Amino acid sequence: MVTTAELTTEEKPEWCPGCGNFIILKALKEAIVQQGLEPHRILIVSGIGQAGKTPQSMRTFGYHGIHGRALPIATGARLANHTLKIIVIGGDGDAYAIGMGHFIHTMRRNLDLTYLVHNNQVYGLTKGQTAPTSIKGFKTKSTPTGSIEEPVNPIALAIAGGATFVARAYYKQTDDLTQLIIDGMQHKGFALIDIIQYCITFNKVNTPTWYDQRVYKLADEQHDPTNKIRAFEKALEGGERIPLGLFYRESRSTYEDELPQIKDVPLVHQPIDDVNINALIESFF
Amino acid sequence: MVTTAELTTEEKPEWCPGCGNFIILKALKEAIVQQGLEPHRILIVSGIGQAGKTPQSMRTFGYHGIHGRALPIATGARLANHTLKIIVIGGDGDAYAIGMGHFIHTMRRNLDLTYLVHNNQVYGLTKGQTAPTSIKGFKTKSTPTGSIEEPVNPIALAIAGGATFVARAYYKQTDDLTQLIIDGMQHKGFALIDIIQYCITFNKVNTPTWYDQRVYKLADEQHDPTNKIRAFEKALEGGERIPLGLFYRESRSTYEDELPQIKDVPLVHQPIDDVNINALIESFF
Amino acid sequence: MESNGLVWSIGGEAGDGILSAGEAFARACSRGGFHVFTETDLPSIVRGGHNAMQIRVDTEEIFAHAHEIDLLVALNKDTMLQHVNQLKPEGGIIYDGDKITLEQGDLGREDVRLFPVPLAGIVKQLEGKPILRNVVAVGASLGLMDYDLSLLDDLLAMSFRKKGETVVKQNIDAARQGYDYAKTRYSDRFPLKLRKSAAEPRMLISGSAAVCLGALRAGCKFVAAYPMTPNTPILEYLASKERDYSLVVKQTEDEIAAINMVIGASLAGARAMTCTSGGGFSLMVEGLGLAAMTEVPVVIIEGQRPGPSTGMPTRTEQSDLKFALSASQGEFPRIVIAPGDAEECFYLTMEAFNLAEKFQCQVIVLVDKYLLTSTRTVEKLDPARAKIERGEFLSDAQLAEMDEYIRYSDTPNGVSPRSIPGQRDGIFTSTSDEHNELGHIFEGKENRTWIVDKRFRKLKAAARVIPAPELRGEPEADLTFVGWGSTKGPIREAMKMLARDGVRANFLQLVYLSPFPAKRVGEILSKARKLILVENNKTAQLGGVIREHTGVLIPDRILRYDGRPFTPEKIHHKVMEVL
Amino acid sequence: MESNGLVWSIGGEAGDGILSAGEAFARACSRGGFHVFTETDLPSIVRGGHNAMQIRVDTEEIFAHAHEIDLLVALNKDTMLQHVNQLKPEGGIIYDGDKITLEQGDLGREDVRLFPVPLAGIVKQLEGKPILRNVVAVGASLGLMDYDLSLLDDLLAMSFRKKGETVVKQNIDAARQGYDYAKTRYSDRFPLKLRKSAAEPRMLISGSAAVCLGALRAGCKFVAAYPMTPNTPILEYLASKERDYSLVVKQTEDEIAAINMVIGASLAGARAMTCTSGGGFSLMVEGLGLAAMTEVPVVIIEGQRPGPSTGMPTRTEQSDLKFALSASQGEFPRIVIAPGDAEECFYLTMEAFNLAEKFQCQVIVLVDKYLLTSTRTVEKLDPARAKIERGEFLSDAQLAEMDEYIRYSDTPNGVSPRSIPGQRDGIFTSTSDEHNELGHIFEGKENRTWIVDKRFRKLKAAARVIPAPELRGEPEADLTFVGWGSTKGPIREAMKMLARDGVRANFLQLVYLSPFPAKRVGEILSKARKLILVENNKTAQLGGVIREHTGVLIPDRILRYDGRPFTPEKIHHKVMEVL
Ligand SMILES: Cc1ncc(C[n+]2csc(CCOP(=O)(O)OP(=O)(O)O)c2C)c(N)n1
Ligand SMILES: Cc1ncc(C[n+]2csc(CCOP(=O)(O)OP(=O)(O)O)c2C)c(N)n1
Ligand code: SF4
Ligand code: SF4
Ligand SMILES: [Mg+2]
Ligand SMILES: [Mg+2]
Repeated sequence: MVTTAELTTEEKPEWCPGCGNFIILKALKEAIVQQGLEPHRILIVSGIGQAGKTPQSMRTFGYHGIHGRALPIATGARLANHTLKIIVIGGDGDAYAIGMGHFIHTMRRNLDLTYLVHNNQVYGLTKGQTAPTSIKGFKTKSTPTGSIEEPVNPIALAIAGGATFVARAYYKQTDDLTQLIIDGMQHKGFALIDIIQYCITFNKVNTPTWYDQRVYKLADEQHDPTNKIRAFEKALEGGERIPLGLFYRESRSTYEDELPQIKDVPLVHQPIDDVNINALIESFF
Repeated sequence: MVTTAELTTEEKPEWCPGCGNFIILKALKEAIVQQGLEPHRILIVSGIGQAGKTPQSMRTFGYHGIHGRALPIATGARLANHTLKIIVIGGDGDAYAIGMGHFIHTMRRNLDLTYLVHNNQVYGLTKGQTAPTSIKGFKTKSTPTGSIEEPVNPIALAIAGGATFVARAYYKQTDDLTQLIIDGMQHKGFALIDIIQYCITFNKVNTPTWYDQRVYKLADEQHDPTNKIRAFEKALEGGERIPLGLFYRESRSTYEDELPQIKDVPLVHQPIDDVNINALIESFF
Repeated sequence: MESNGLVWSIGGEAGDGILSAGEAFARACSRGGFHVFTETDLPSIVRGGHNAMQIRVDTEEIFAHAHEIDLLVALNKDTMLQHVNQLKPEGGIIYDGDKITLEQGDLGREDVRLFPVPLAGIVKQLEGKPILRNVVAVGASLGLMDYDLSLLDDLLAMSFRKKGETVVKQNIDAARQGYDYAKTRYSDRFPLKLRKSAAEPRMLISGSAAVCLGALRAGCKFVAAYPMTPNTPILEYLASKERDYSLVVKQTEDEIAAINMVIGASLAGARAMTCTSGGGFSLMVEGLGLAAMTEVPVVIIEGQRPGPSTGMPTRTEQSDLKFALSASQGEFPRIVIAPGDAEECFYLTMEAFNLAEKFQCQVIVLVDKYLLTSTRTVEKLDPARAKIERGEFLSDAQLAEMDEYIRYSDTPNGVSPRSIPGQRDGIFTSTSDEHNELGHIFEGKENRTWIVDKRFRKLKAAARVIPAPELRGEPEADLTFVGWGSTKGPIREAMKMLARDGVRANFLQLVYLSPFPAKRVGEILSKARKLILVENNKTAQLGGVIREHTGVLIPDRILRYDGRPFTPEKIHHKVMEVL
Repeated sequence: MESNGLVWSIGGEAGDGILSAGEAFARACSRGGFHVFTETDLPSIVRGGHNAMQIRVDTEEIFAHAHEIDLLVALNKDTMLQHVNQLKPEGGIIYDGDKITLEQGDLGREDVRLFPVPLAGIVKQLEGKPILRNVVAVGASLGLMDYDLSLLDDLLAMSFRKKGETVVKQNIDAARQGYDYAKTRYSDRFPLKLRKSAAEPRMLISGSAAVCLGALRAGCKFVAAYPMTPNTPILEYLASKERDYSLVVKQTEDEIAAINMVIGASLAGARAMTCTSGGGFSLMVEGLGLAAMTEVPVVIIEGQRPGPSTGMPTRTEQSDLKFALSASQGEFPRIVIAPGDAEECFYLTMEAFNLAEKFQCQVIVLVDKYLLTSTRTVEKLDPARAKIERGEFLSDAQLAEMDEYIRYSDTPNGVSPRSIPGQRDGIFTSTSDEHNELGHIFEGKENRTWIVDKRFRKLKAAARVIPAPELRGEPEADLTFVGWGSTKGPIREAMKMLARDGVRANFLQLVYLSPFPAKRVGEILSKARKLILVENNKTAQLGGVIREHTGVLIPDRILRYDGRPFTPEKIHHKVMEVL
């Protein structure tokens, strides 16, 4: 059985002390340990941003790609080898600004991927600009008089977009976070876990205190995660009451399931050294 | 008062005989005529695709841009001159595949734009590939064994994404279509009108007969378009019953409203021949 | 003008079945042992608009379409008017005399021979759909030239098998009636005859199909692409082989997703590629750099068309060379290959996969509309010539023996042996940030210099295995053509014409544009008597690249940038002006 | 080693306030009439990691940072160890002696002078936050060099005004205590003194701020951008001026949206620009071609950093030249400008807007991290030198007089007069497809050739108004430096050093890279005795461009691609090797 220590590289994550990412990283490792997964069967694909640095400090396969494109990279890897467990990581800008198109399209395909979005409602790596999840009026150097855009609602979009597992976690509630990651990874299909993450350096508004006053658990309210309309209704909550936990879950066949050509052997293990194309050649006579 | 004839250029649209686009074009002209708008105050921005050719056959200002980017182009034009009436046109691939990211972000900004998406559930211009709105099992040369993706639901996404006017029209019900275009253009904020359009050449499944058996009017069912949850519920309908009309409407201040710098004069008419930057220069001493 | 070969052309409205008629004619000829070249001319419209297709048939090997035609099939009057001036003296026109009424004078030429055939009338009598006119017309053409009709019958039987016997019969009858009508009435007035030769049937293939066969033979397992002319046929052909050849072909939401999926699949160890045109390639540029930084092999088929921007989607141009050579921020090695004909499309696509994996680099295969959509009879493609070389993958056993697997280990040729996700002892992390040999972000100065150099060493290593360019044609020549890509065919034809004029020409075709074979090119150019650069673009991009690498300026340039491919005649004509 | 000037450096952890301390020191000097150059050295990390900043101060004009330093302020031990070898003989180090204990031997140098100052102690006593140590250190530095402390006091008062009087006082006290501590104890052991000169205060500005001022002065009304180092400061500065200068600054969802919004705004008639780095520019490439095809003016500020891909986000490189010159499919004219210092950033950004509108083309301003973030004292920028020229806009009256407005009308210089949406008689349609003069899709051959030529004529016209490159320095020189962009400063400094060695050098700075001034460059190069190419990249991209256009190969190259800018010393040293 792998231990947390074995999952850890010598590279210390280059985050500010007090950054919520440390706790998410811990929860992720914990989730892997609890599932007894083998590190070499795991691939973590991430985008660019503070959150994106995660694979650098984990001893699994890791690919730290470019800003906004983690999902298509993960999709390609998954289709080439669907025996891998693939976890995808991004920040809110990465996932919901530049990555929005892929976000919606990957969800409707229902590939078996687990997407962790570290949502700190700000651009961390580039030193504090407004993010698509920043609340209205949020002031940063790029919106010095306050943001005038309605923030994106990733939960609502995921439900509308066809995701089959949609959850929100709060980095401070580490056990719940760990459990949601486990559930997401066990879910057969695309799982979105939007994780409220504290950026101690650039987000002076949505602090843990701010959140502590607002969050509540869906589980405490007997929310039925199979009801899409109720899930959407819950997703629209915000402002003063912020629900946590599983909003929506649906069971639908995955993209991989629909591909007979990979039913028995993943693409990557199919032999290619002497593909017979004689029949094709004949077809041009 | 402008007439339909005056709105028409000598360029005949290069569409197949029987293509639904002809009727949508007619409805659009009709909507402009009925509103008594002046052609030179209108800018039509479109993407690439069959639908995107629309501005070529209209005598208003027109910009036929690139695939998937009509919304940002329109956004720029609108912010530079918010006295223009701007209509944006795209196909389903243009709007919901390659353009998905801009689609979601433009909606949440609530710029005063009217977006007409000619949804024929197929790629027309490139001769018949699967579109993001193609139904599961839809066979084309790019998915010869049938599409295995859940189609995007543009209405649900628009509601979740923050659009303030969300409607579906059917090209055959031309009066309703015309009225919806008028309502969308009169609406202060972003209006999406997803228009079912028949592609006679490449879509042999979702034909007018197919639709005639399925469509019904929301108005006939006393749907309340101010109720977001109900609107979402209606948006999830599909398959055997397809609602038409206004799903959702909300009144929220527009992006333009929030910019004091363009309150009196649009950017394009502000003088620039001798901008005084002396104070800035001094600030570097 | 009698010879066992001719140039046949068919034109009509989009929707008239020009392409299927042309293909049937071409295949009937290639099956009869002829050499064939076909070229289509289509606007960017689904219906309406003028479509045309030219089929050139010969007993000698041919490499390009021609400017002049012998026999024109006009399914509408517009076609007659548009193409009449392309007819050779005393060429013929088959058309529907009942529908198109015209005086000889309307055509502005006295010499052409008119062969009216009641196309619609025959179709009506057979109770066929209007599109069937095209088959009647092909039949009539064969009748006129006394060709073996059974070759066409076989093709029709095969094509329409799925639609049932009645349809097959209708088609065969249509062809026969056209054949008989023309043969009995006009055969003696049209001197050009085609006689089925004893030669074996020939392979007739387009550049695009050849690319697909190359990819399949190379073991490509994953294709992600977004439709874009002229590359959609590649996506579609490969999609149709998904199950039989066990690969996944994914139509993506856009080209950005396509290149990034390919990167993901290749990272996971599968051979993967994308195909696109310049506009889509523009969107792939960022992904290209990602692949380069993380050393993930990628194959991109880039089918050029006239730009900038949407440009002329269904036309041809060679205007993305410099873009392909320098696309994406920063500096990294890349391999750029420009096949010149269908055979090269096959062998070089195959080779692209080998090079990508052997050097863990990105290979761009630059093709264009003309090359992809024109078809040509070729020497039967030989899969055995196309061997798989996957470069350095570490086995589980090799990895188990290592203390620590070092993804970007230092090696003499810059290639660091790979592991793939799933290998127990091959765990690594990779990042688009600059990194150390372990793949960890690292900004040290010495490390940076070292790893940039390491990446560039791969290009040197690739240069050592890539074949040097050769002069084709007479070693001692009066003039040397210099070109790349699809101008190869027209240049070779022009060389034949020049030979007839007594001008000895040879041809330097640049196939590998990066790494650029500067030394060899410099040698060849410096020895040439007269250089003529031929490019299907405005700015003579290859000319610029050659001068950058060799210092040699080629002042004589034959350039064309109106969206059409060169005809051999045009090149020949321009050369005669220059000489 | 006494002189009225010195090189001062400060280092510590990210979060230690290195930048604000450095800026305060620099400004205190520029206000005292000194010439100043500052350069920062930061990793791509928000906190932790080593930050450093160098301020060079002189009574003579200076153009670059230096390799060697006179006085180091070390806020942690790591800084001492990392920078000790950069110290000139007998240079000094200010550090917190209470916190950092070390023997002279630890530093491996005997000659450096240690000036321990109880930074934390003073802060503690003032009940300040730990970050205040930086102010104490700056104060101590000024004390050591006997400078006028009131200059610093004024700055602190201004900077902290918003935070209230207590904070201001705390800062001023901190500076004073550091000043007194160092002055009384060490002043006689540190020979370098700065005496406030009679000269006026000087303007101290970064390349990035100069770009912003140029854009504002040019009447830029719309900016759309996505944050990306090193261009984020441009976005942020302009955002802070949105209201005062009445422009709209939009942070977009990505760079694709940014370029397309800019196109929309410019189409509507507003001057518009975007700023990005290579990665974002990669995503803008398709939009660039759209603007070109539809002839919409666009200004793009491209701030280079080491690539490929994410590369080294906070470092510098000049590796996107060829990419900028050939980005996007197809062929079209573009203007590429590379300012070399802050003044040029101002005047050329301003000019970029003029050229974009006058030639209805796309202007790429190529800058880099070094140029954007280093600051320099400059001759006060003169807005009057930067005049607005908007090119051909048709007035309502002019349009009313026309029979029909023809958007892409044929003109001798290729520029077709514009109308904008809203003008009653100026209605037109524009398309990214190839089109006729009215802007309607059209695929005709002659039309295509004509309109490609029309677009390219604009480049010729632009070439006529663009200033030719000039040789800077001695007309008769032993060697001629050739370079572009931010190497200008280090090269100019190196020339001073060479002059001291008796080597006469001059410098050909290429400012306009497209249209390329081939003739003039060829002339200059052919006359030079010895050419030395200096580029901050691996592949000598300018060298390639020069050879392509002039045939001249420059074999002597000083290249650097470790992510750091050249120091003058490095260039000087390399030159001496070559000579
Ligand atoms: C194409 C591109 N554009 C911009 C950037 C610069 N960039 C890096 S990370 C980032 C956003 C960071 O915010 P987020 O995704 O929320 O991640 P966080 O740092 O907050 O975890 C940006 C804009 C980039 N790397 N690539
Ligand atoms: C970047 C880019 N990729 C691909 C294309 C090719 N292309 C043109 S239109 C189109 C899709 C057409 O489908 P849709 O948007 O539904 O419009 P329709 O033709 O059905 O109206 C595609 C893929 C392009 N022009 N640009
Ligand atoms: S800037 Fe914010 S998100 Fe980034 S490491 Fe620091 S606290 Fe975390
Ligand atoms: S292909 Fe379809 S969408 Fe395009 S014009 Fe024809 S019918 Fe209309
Ligand atoms: Mg964030
Ligand atoms: Mg469509």
